[in-house]
Amino acid sequence: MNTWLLSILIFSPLLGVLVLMFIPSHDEKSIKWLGVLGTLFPLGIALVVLSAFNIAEEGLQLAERFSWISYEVFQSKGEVKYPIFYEVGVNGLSMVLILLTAVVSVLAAIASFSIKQNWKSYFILFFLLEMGMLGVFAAQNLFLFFIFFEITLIPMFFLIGRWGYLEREKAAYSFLIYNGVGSAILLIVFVALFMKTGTMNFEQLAYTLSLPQAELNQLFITKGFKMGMLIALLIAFAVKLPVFPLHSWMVRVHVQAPPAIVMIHSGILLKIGAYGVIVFGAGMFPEQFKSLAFIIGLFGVINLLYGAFLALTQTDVKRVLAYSSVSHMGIVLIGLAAVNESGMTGAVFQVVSHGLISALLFFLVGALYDRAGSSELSAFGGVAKRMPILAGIFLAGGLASLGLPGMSGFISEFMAFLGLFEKMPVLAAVGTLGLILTAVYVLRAVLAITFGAEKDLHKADDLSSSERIPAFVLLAAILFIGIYPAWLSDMLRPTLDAILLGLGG
Amino acid sequence: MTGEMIAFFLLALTAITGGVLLINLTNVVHMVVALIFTFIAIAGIYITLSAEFVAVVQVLIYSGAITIIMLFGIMLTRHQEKEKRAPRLKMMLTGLAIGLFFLIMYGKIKDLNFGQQDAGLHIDNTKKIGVELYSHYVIPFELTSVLLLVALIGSIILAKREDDEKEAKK
Amino acid sequence: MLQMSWLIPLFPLLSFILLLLFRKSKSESTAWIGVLLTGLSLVMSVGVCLAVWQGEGIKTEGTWFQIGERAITMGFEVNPLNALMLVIVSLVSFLVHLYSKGYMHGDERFGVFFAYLGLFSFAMLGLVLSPNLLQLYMFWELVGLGSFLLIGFYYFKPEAKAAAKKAFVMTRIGDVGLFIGMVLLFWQVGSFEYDEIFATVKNGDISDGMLTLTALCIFVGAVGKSGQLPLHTWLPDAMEGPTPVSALIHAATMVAAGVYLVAAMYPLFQASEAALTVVAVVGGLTAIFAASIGLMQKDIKRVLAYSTVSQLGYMMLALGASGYVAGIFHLTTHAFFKALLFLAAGSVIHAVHTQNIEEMGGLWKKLRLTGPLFLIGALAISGVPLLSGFFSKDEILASTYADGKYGLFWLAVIAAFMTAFYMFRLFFLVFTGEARQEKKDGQKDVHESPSVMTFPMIVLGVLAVVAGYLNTTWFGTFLSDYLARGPVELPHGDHHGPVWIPLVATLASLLGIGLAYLIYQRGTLSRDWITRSFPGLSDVIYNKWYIDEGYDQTVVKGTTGLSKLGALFDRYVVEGLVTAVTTGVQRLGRIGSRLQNGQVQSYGTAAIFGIVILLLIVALTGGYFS
Amino acid sequence: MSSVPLAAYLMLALILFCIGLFGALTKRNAVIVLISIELMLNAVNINLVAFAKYSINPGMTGQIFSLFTITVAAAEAAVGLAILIALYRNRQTVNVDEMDTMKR
Repeated sequence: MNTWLLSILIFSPLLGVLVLMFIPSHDEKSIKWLGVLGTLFPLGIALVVLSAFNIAEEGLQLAERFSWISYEVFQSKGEVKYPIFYEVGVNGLSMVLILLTAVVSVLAAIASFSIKQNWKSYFILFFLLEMGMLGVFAAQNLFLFFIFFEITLIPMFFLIGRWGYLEREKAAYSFLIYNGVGSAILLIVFVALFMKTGTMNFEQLAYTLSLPQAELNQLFITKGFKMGMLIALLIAFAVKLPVFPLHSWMVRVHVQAPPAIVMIHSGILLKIGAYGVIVFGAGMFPEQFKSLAFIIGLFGVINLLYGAFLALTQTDVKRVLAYSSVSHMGIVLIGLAAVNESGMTGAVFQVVSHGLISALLFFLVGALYDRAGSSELSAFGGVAKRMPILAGIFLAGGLASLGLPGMSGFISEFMAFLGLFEKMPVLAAVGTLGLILTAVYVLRAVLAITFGAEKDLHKADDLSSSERIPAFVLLAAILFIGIYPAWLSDMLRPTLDAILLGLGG
Repeated sequence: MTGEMIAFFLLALTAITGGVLLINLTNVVHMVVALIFTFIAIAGIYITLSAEFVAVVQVLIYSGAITIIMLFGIMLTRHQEKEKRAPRLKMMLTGLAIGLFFLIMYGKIKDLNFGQQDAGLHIDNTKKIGVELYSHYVIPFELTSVLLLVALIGSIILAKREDDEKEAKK
Repeated sequence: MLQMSWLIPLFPLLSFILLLLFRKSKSESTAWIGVLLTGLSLVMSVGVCLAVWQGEGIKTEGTWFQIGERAITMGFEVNPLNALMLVIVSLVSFLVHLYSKGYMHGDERFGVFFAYLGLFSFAMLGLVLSPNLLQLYMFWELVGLGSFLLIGFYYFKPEAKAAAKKAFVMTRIGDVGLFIGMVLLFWQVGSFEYDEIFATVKNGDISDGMLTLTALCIFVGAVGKSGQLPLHTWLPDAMEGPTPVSALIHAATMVAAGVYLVAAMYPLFQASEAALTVVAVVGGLTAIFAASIGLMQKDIKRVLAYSTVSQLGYMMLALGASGYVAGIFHLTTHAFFKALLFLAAGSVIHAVHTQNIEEMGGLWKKLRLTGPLFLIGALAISGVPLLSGFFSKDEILASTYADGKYGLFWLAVIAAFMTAFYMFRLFFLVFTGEARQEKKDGQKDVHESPSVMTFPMIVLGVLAVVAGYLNTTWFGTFLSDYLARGPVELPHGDHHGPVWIPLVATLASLLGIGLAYLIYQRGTLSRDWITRSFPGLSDVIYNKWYIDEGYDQTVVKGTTGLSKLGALFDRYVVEGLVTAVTTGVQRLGRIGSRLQNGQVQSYGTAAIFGIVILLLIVALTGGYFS
Repeated sequence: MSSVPLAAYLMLALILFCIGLFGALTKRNAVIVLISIELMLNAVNINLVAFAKYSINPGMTGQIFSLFTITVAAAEAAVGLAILIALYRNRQTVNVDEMDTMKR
């Protein structure tokens, strides 16, 4: 059973697709419930995987490896075989992200109850998206990674373009174009690495690239080549993350896509960027990564401050949250730039924590939009009076976002900054300005909605029970990580230690 | 200068002359006729290459069938007998490209020699081809028949008068 | 007892959770949950404090999580200083819970209020018990959250919303300072533990510059929390919250957390002369500055708020002038009399439904209990002999003098004079003279508050009188002896300077009271005497030195301006670049499409050209594979 | 042993190919274009047959392949002409430069 577990997990969303095929497309209720059930199934398997996962063990677990494609090329140095395997496996880092994916998907499926039309195709695309995301985190070679990476793009494009708000098509296109460029760069890098090293497996690749320079010269891998590969990788993932100045697509998507999709997008898809930087950037080009650390840190601080500054004066709560995502992704970069344990751990914590927090906030914004028909800050006021639970959770989410201790946001910010202060104290000190700004814009948005004089909304019911489930689950998860971070950090430690060993610090 | 050499030169000259005439003549029918010479000369070349069967097929198919088809084509579509020349610029550009192509290829092939040749190809040539076709190449051979059938049906449907359809609609 | 002291903060937390669950209950008896649980905390705190008085403290820690090899720990520590704080916090919290039972009667979010009070008490007690900086920081922020929630309790009022936001943001600025200091210290020491930090500081392993820098960063945190100059503006605005909250958070406990922080980190500050001087100067300036603003305010709670700021300045001054015991001593006495004053003010507001002192008057006869209790508080804060404030203030002055900071000493004396003046201005305007409030229709007569409100005031009144005898030269220096057992090495030397200092202090306060009496009671001096004499100055003071306006004009406008600029930048430059690229590609496509004449032969020619070029490359380079 | 070198045959094929290409790209009459394409195919056939005789592994393969090519060429000619006639019926022309529907 265990040998197939991961593959079952990755392709488990397809079961939902299969079942949905046989449901008439007008049967709204059963489609929606099947949508939720279809995401619960992968979650169940993910939990089984978690139970089979040994936290203390280092390296890859539950690995599967099958020969898939193979071809030979005649070269002057003789016949060279280029095998491509189907390889999946999990380590601490990907386990965490897979779990996050499964959880957020379930909640997003529940949040999808507010979708108004074409439920069937919506959920089919939704499942494909989930499959892509699970695959990205479980893939253990470049080829598979790239395929799953692309699989996430296409359903996402349609999900934004068909079910979004007014300017959905423009948003979908800018999503596709930016990410298309990103994955084109990625493809070039992957092919170049494959050509030079003859392997696509992450571990083998990392091993090959860590050989002494004399041996690398035989493979025609120079230092310049490595640096070029790293920079290209960073740019490709910077689009995904997104890093200033490549962020404008993300803001547009966050404003235009339906809330459930933004939960997925902001919660997980952005994290692929961070995951990529950690696994490919820091994992495969440690020396070069270290030499670029300052620039990464600088971009991190720029992201943090730029996002925060722009979030200050936005009038649409979705835009505030979108820029806050830009800002929070800066913290990921800051943590990575620190190139030490606490920084790396902080970056991954931020990945998880922002995944949960932004999922929560966008979910609530979706709920608010349902009630007001608008997401302009000026349309709201005094929500706390009629909808105390919604307002309370919104406030809690906001506080988590600004890094209140006891919630997950604090741990990640703390660790990321702790890391950076060791290496670049001045830059870090500038970055802390972002913590103040975050407080200002979060409170501005949250208070504008929940506090103040009450304004009329066309529907002023508090969260319904089906809306409470995602909200409470997410809040509980945020609090859990905030209060008991050891659970997560223990899971991550072996993986991050291995990466840090490569980084030599 | 062996006889083979002389034969080759004569045949080659005929073929090229036919080609040049194809380019330079203005009457469409003349062009096709010029090309018949080329085709027959190529058949001769095949014989010097000890490929008698291919030579015969060449005469049958090209010099016979295809040329006739083309002539029919010209007659059925007779529009203007005289062929107008293409614009000079286009001619020059195309000529330049093809000239370059020629030069490059010439540079590559002028000294090509594998030093080996099969002297026994002409012995039982047809029989050998038959054996090969029905053993090693049987699947492509059968596929060819399918292709021809498709081509046959396709041409009939394409060339069928559309008025039939119109009438059918009425 | 000591082993169980970690339970102390958990009782209020339990109260918070229970009350949130019973939020919808209409019955106001839910308040007893809060009262009872904080009462338990109080009992335990007193027990813990007595245990520490007799013996040693305790420190227990466990690993919270690990970063690489380094373990980040959580736990609790009891030492003389924080045992004392525990008692103060839980006592005031308990009394305020009780008082709120009456004060908040009839509020529709009655239960929520008590829940928030529980949350705050939890955070404050947790802060005090923290054995390391990180844990302190976490509770430090949670305390801020509690304060934020309670200031914004009347969420529908725009002023409350603004005040809550301001309080959170202003304190956050300080918190970031604390954060930086904490993290910098971590990389110097390798730990957040107080013990290890102090040990490293003692060994001289940290360079002088770094010491001063970290100490100052931590002090910035204290400045933010304790409303010191220049981050004080949130504290007066925080008076938008319900009055019991002002008493608990913005007078007795949370704002004292800054002072507590400096005291807890005192060995660090002691190691840096420069840091101590900064602390003293900031404290001294704040003391006189806030006192000057207090002279002119018309809102009863704001006067008290500025007085709080001023008194906190006193405490900082004491700490900065090596008067460790004096600072803590004043913290203790101040907690009692200022809580008393706020509760009394709450009682007054409860009775007359206004906060403007010009609309009050003649309440002495109507509020038979509140009046005298307020008087006790006013006398105590003014430093009238034999009351608690006298002793603690005297000690501050003495230590300032002994430390050689004469300028600050005289500033403090003037501040004492001002304190006495504005407190009695308040007292006379509110309690004596004619009743000035207009009676609105249907409004009930002014009446004394219920006993559930007066009882806490009486307790505090008694404490405000007797707390001073904790540490006197006459009866014994219990407090110094007690604190000397803590981790802080008390500065040696006699702090009880010349005998004339108590005299000067007494004189200053009596002068203040006398002047207030002359102006506001007897009317001997006209009220706008000063206003007329120095119109410019009084205007500036009345408008709080225009600090808020100054911040609005510079920081706030600057930030929003920058943000708007950023938005423009984002739209026109970042987006513009992208648009430029896309339009560029489109243009190129359009040019390219003109090449398309639809003729196969042209395409063929182009294709041939392409092939030729490729072939050329292959021919010239000799081919890729050869 | 044949005395004509391989290069001679290849050269002949190249010349014919170039002529065919030129014709296909410049002639305006569609029939001639088709015929030029046939010429190009023929040139290729010459190469195939020549390589059947002169190469590293000489054998029948080249000749058989040329037979296939001829078959395909025949089919192509038939279909091409059919298309031409259909087109002529619609547009009354066989001029290649008037066939620019792709542009629209």
